[in-house]
Amino acid sequence: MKKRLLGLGVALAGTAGALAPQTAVAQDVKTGGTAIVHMISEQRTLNPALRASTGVYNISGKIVEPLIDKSYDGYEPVLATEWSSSEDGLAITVKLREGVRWHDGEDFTCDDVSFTAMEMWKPLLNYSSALQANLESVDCPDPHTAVFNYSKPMPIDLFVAAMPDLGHPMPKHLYEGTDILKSEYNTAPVGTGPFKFVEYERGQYVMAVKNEDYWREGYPYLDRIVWRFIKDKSAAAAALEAGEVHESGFIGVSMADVERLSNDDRFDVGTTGYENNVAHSTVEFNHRNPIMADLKVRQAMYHGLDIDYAIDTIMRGFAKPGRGPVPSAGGENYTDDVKTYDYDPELAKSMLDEAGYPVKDDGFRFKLRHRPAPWGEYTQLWAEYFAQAMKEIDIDVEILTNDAPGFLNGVYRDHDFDTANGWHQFRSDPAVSTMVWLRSGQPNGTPWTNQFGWKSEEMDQMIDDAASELDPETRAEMYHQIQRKAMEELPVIFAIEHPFISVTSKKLMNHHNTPRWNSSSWYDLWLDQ
Amino acid sequence: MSIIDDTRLRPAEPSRAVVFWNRYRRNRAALLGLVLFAVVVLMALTAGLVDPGDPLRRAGAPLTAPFVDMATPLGTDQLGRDILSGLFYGARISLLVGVVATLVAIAIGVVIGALAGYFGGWVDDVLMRITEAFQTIPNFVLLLTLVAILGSKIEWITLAIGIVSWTAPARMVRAEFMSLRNREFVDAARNLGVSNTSLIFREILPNALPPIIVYASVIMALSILLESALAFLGLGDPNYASWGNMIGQGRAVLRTAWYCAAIPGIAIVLTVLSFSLLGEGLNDALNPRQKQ
Amino acid sequence: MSQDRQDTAPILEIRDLKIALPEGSDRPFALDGLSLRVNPGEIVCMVGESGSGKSLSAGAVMRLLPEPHVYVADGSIHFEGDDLLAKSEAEMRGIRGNRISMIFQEPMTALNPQKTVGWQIDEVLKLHMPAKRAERRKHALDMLARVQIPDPESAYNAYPHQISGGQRQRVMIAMALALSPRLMIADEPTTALDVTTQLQILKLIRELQREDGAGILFITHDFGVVAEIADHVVVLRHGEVVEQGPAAQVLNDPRHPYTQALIASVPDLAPPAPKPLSDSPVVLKGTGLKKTFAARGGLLTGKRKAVTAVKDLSFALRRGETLGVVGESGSGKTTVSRLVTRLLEADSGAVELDGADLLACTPAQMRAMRKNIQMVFQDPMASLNPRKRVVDLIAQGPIVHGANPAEARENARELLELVELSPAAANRFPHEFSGGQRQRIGIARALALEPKVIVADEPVSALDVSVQAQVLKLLADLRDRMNLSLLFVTHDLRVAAQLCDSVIVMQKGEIVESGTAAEVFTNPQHPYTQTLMSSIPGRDWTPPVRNTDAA
Amino acid sequence: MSLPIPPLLTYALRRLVQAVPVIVLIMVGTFLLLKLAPGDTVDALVGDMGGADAQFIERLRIEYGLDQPVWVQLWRYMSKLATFDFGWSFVYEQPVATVLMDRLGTTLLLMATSLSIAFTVGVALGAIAARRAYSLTDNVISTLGLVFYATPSFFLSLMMMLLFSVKLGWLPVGGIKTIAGFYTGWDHVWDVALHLIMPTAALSLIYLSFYLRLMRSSVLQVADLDFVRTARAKGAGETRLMFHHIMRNALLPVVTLFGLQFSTVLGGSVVVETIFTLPGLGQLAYQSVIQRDMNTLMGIIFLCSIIVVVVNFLTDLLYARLDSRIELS
Repeated sequence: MKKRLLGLGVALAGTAGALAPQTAVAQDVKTGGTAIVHMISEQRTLNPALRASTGVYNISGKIVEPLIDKSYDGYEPVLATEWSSSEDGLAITVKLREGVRWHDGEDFTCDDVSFTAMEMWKPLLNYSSALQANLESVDCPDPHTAVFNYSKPMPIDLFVAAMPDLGHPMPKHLYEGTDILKSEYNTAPVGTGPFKFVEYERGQYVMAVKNEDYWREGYPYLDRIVWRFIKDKSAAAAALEAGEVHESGFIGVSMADVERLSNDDRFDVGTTGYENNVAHSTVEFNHRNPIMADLKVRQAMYHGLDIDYAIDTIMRGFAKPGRGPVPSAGGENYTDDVKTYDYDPELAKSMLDEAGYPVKDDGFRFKLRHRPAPWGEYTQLWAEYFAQAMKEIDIDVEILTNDAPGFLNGVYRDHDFDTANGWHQFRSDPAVSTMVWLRSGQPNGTPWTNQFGWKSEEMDQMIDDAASELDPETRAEMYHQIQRKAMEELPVIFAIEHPFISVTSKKLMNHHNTPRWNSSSWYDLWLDQ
Repeated sequence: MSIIDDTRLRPAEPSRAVVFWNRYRRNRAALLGLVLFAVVVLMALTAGLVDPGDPLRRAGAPLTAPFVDMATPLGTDQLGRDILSGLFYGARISLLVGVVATLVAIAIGVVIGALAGYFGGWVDDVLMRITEAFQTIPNFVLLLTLVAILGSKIEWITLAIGIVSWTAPARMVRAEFMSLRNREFVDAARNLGVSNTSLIFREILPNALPPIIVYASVIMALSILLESALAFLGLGDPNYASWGNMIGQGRAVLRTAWYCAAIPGIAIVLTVLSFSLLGEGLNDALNPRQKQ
Repeated sequence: MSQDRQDTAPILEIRDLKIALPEGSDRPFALDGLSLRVNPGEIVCMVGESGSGKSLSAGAVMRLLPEPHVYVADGSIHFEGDDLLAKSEAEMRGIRGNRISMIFQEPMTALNPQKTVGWQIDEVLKLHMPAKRAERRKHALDMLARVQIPDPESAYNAYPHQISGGQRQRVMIAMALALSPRLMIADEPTTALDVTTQLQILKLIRELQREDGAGILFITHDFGVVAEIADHVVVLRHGEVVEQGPAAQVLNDPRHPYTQALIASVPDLAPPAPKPLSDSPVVLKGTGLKKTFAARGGLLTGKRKAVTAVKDLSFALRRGETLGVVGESGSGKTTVSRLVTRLLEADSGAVELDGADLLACTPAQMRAMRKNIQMVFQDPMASLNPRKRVVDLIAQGPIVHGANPAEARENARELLELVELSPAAANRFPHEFSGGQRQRIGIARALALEPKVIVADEPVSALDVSVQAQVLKLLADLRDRMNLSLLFVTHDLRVAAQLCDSVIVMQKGEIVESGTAAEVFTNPQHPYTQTLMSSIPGRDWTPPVRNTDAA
Repeated sequence: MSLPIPPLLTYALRRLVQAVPVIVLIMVGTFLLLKLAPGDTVDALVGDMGGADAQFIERLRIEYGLDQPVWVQLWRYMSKLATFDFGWSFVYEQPVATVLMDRLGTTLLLMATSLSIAFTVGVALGAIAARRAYSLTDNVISTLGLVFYATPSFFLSLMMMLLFSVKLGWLPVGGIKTIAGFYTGWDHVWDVALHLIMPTAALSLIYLSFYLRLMRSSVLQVADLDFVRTARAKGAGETRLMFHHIMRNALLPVVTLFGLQFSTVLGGSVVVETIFTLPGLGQLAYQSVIQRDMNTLMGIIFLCSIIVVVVNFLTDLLYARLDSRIELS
């Protein structure tokens, strides 16, 4: 498929920046105007120091800035200006930008960083609480220097890689002495970003206006940003076409509409700007079931899946086959030198026969109870394709559909399933994301962790070692090993790797120019009208 | 005998079925409804014959338009499943959901309505409070809640639809019972020494049935609509080809492959229409108050 | 006299009127060749049993037939010389209510429940009288006064449900006469009323008509009413006129066998000679029966007011005796029939059947006792379960009480013969029978349990007079043959006089008079009984000696 | 007829007293029902967040009081509800009362407009169809009514959106107002009206047929009654018959349906609100179910019960106003 190659070429070849879709570089920048952005779901909180999710960043990233952001040229100083690690890796020193003021006029200082790190990042922020588990204190030798003290070595690469998502300081003077979880500022954030929060109309929109006092001189260009909540993907596509919305990210419209709008010259459609946000569509096994615990069966099932067909039909070509827990967007930590499983139903059948599961009188070898994650269109289709494909190799699949809490309970707490599927996001570094899939010993009931009853001490050791390795090259090699082992033993099938897709009106200029663009501050975004 | 003798019998009338049919067929729309209904039933019965095999299997290239490939005359959906086959098997599911949910709703409704209407007094008060409670909760919200609890298996969905649909028949049965329980034939039977249970189920219920049968067609239609709305929200049972599921998934490709949603959509419209027309025909035939 | 009739210019003249029925009806023409004339100041009574087509003739004159299914196929209708059938709908609207007006049978349903009496009278005036509002109001009030409504002002503002049945019919008459029409058609205007009210209304119609000199076409099934009011009588049967002539002649010297049979069916007011019953044992005895109903109150108050239906009623029924319970509507007579059969629970009192108190029985005991006391109901349509075959209806009782089903069905067929129905009826459903036949089935059902007492609640009041006579005769025969005791509830004094040995007269839940039928009918003591007796329509007319042809 | 105030008040009070057990029944029933559902709001929250660690999850459960036995939770909830405290929404991080009040206006507006349109148009068309029963007009009206009734609401909504928003560009795709339009005064009213056209049409077209069919049969039935014959015999024309004699009587069963239908329409608005992104109670209810936002869902159901009770009260009054046989004193 032509489009697929093109889209992926941009997204996955790693040569990002150069091919960024906007062509208006030569045009004169126009200031003013309102950009309207589609959000598929409502946000409970807008505080990025309490909730690490792209939905939160998509809005609050414009209002609250992180210490460090990521650009196609590497890491970009935002509220931090420089950073360094001690030799032993136990202390990380961050210089803070001077002359930055919160939206309410107070100065931004190290106190804010220290407060946020100790009161929010470490105890309250999902994913970060694991990352910062060894954080002892944050010292402030002067108002614009913060020293992070760890009890165990913290790789600076990991620290920096985590900061764009997990490093948003919040104003201490507004939170101190209050119940942080119930603070009114969680849904009306005060930050240092280019846009100031105005209002959050539940079920309708969030609005932010230009911060006249922004530290980047002459920015932002836009007067206003509005995030509109449209649950229904078809309605969102219609809104885009009607010009009521300028951008829809994170595959906010159906794949069919993505494909259709990519042929519409009013829109830029692509995966650029998501290099930091790639997801895997998976097949998960319950290894407590002796059939699923049989490696041969899992391998046979992998052979029974026509991944290319699924990519073409379900993902419309905007994806590529998965190669283990690290996606190709994972940079140096990624390798494609792993065992692969081609589509070969005959081979699959004979492997199943060998494994001791011949076809029985009812026409099937065995029956699987499959739980699909209710994350909408393509997880659903992927589940149905899985069932379809398994039937071709004589495995009966019963799909058990539940809503999100029902699904999470069924798989992650009650372990009441044989197979499951969903998609899972890779967050720039394997240590803070996909490793929880493989590491055993996660408490029962923790979603998106290894609740599959799969335990490999060897793997656990490899994961722990990689997490505290300070040398980038060694670390990368360790992750390649993990990847190879995961593809050998198939605790989970990382079947398809797909970046997110945005549909953007060509009226928006300077869009998708960073690898986590939808989460970034959009200070240079402008509207051509 | 005398010129005003009253004991001579009139000529025997044709059987009930014949009378019923004669009344029914006077309504041409109802006949159309019957034909449509027959087609749906036929589709459900012949699903396995016309297109053997699993309607969920891959039958051809994904998103083939109708009338292009004769192997899949009505085209295929995103996963290459045959729409024609889905339509036939879907008829089975829709009918099943419609009939079973209706039976559940009518069964609950008849028991509650009959007890309330027959006994009156505090029994009526208690049962009517419960009915009101069910009626007050928006039924679709209750349905969503039940499906959230029970999961999206077709059996549970059907049961849940039945559970949210019983209040109207209950009220109807109650009203019928309240008017029938004082009719003289009930008094006559009671006066013969017939027990309460027999009075309720043998004497009154058969006479209360015609409006219930008519209303059953309404519940049947509503059940199919409810199932499709659930499927539209992604809460259908994916293990079966149902029209609702087909629309729910087809709407993602509505703009490029309209037929994926439109064909099952039209099937639903026609089926629901057939139930409604059938209901009106039954109404005319069973309650011949409105003539012509 | 008939010579005179032909000389004056008639108000209404109908010639050879044929009204066609839709295809598939039991006969092609509802009316087949009706000819009649109504002269000024004359009351022409059209008499016939149900299905004779008498009401459709009124519809034809008003041009209010349910066309196109039922329509005038042939003939002519001239009103004051104008051909009504040639009038346009607009012209007819100008005539209706204005020059021809109409009164209907059911005063409750014939008035719009949502409009005040005044509004409804005013509507006629507004439609046909170019007058100011105040003027119309005055006229309406005058009319209400003319029909002798006690308080015209408050009646004017009342809704139909707030006034009594008799007053509603007066309102209808006020409405009909408001514009002094030349012709008034009265379709069974007193059938739904109690006898005392009926007589008042008949008198009123008579008086008002005398004053206005209008012609009246009066449709009725009741020869008593005919005797009361008619100048000229037309007898209809199955859409054909069998006989017409001056009232005196038709009533006292009917020529046509059908008329003769009909008139012979009218029970006369001479009660039978009292039977010697004092020796017979008492089979059914009621003492101190009391029943109060909680009537539903207003929407807003929700309070229920109590209505006493029966207070402190006692009676005794001896073996072989027929005890009549007579009274007007609301007298509590029907409640009595349901209290003694325990279809209604009495508030207090006792009903002893052969010495056992029914009211003290447990439900199970009561079910067993029921075979001793059976009931025949009023409404032949409603009292048979329409979903059951006749044989099952009759055999149901014995089967419930433990009889062998096959035998019970066999007996049922025999009972059918006993009530003079062909055994072929056994496998039919109730709707395939006429009203009288259904009542026979009801009697057979009651007899199937070989009861000691039969309670008959208005068993013939829904039947045509000829059928009524036959059913009464059957009942009397069976009673005499089987030595049954009969508690006979009726509003019809003529029926009571014909069948009962003793009579209880009830008013407002209380017995005002009781005694043998002969005593009560010939020499009523209580003023209410006297009023009742003097209100019987046609009480001064004694039907000519029964013809042999009458059943 | 004017309504004397004191009996009206006592009636209102009596209805209120009658409604209390029903509402308590509903609330307890719903609470226990929801507790049967697999997973709780913390699961949903963690799902939304894209995952969290175990201590974090445990902390949230304690925070939300979900570690207590069901009976304790129920007792706490009901005693708070008795003081009209709906609790805190953990999904919206706001008091439930605030969340509900934000949405109530939209839903009431949508309900009121669609039901009144469905009612008036349905009644008018039903009356017309009945007056010309079995004619071409009747057939066209009845068939169209049935077709709309048979069309799933989402199908109708999507088709309308496709036609009017995307193809023709006449109407906005969704939402309740033009965001960042900052309209005030009549411009705002016009803007909201434009946004409500399609959702209202979708809802009312579906429910219209109920009224249409009921009105049609009701008119046919009333037209056969004696008093209509009386009016005809008085010389009244067809129009007069319809307006003065048939309509008011024929409306009675339709008014009853109106009261009964309110909660159904509220349920039906879930789908329509979802498609048209209307911030109303229907959509909120759906979201609350799948997010296990107990307090919010309970609040919605409580609010619905109150609305239904009030609407039924009003329809009773309307009924009493229409039907002179019902005594008001």
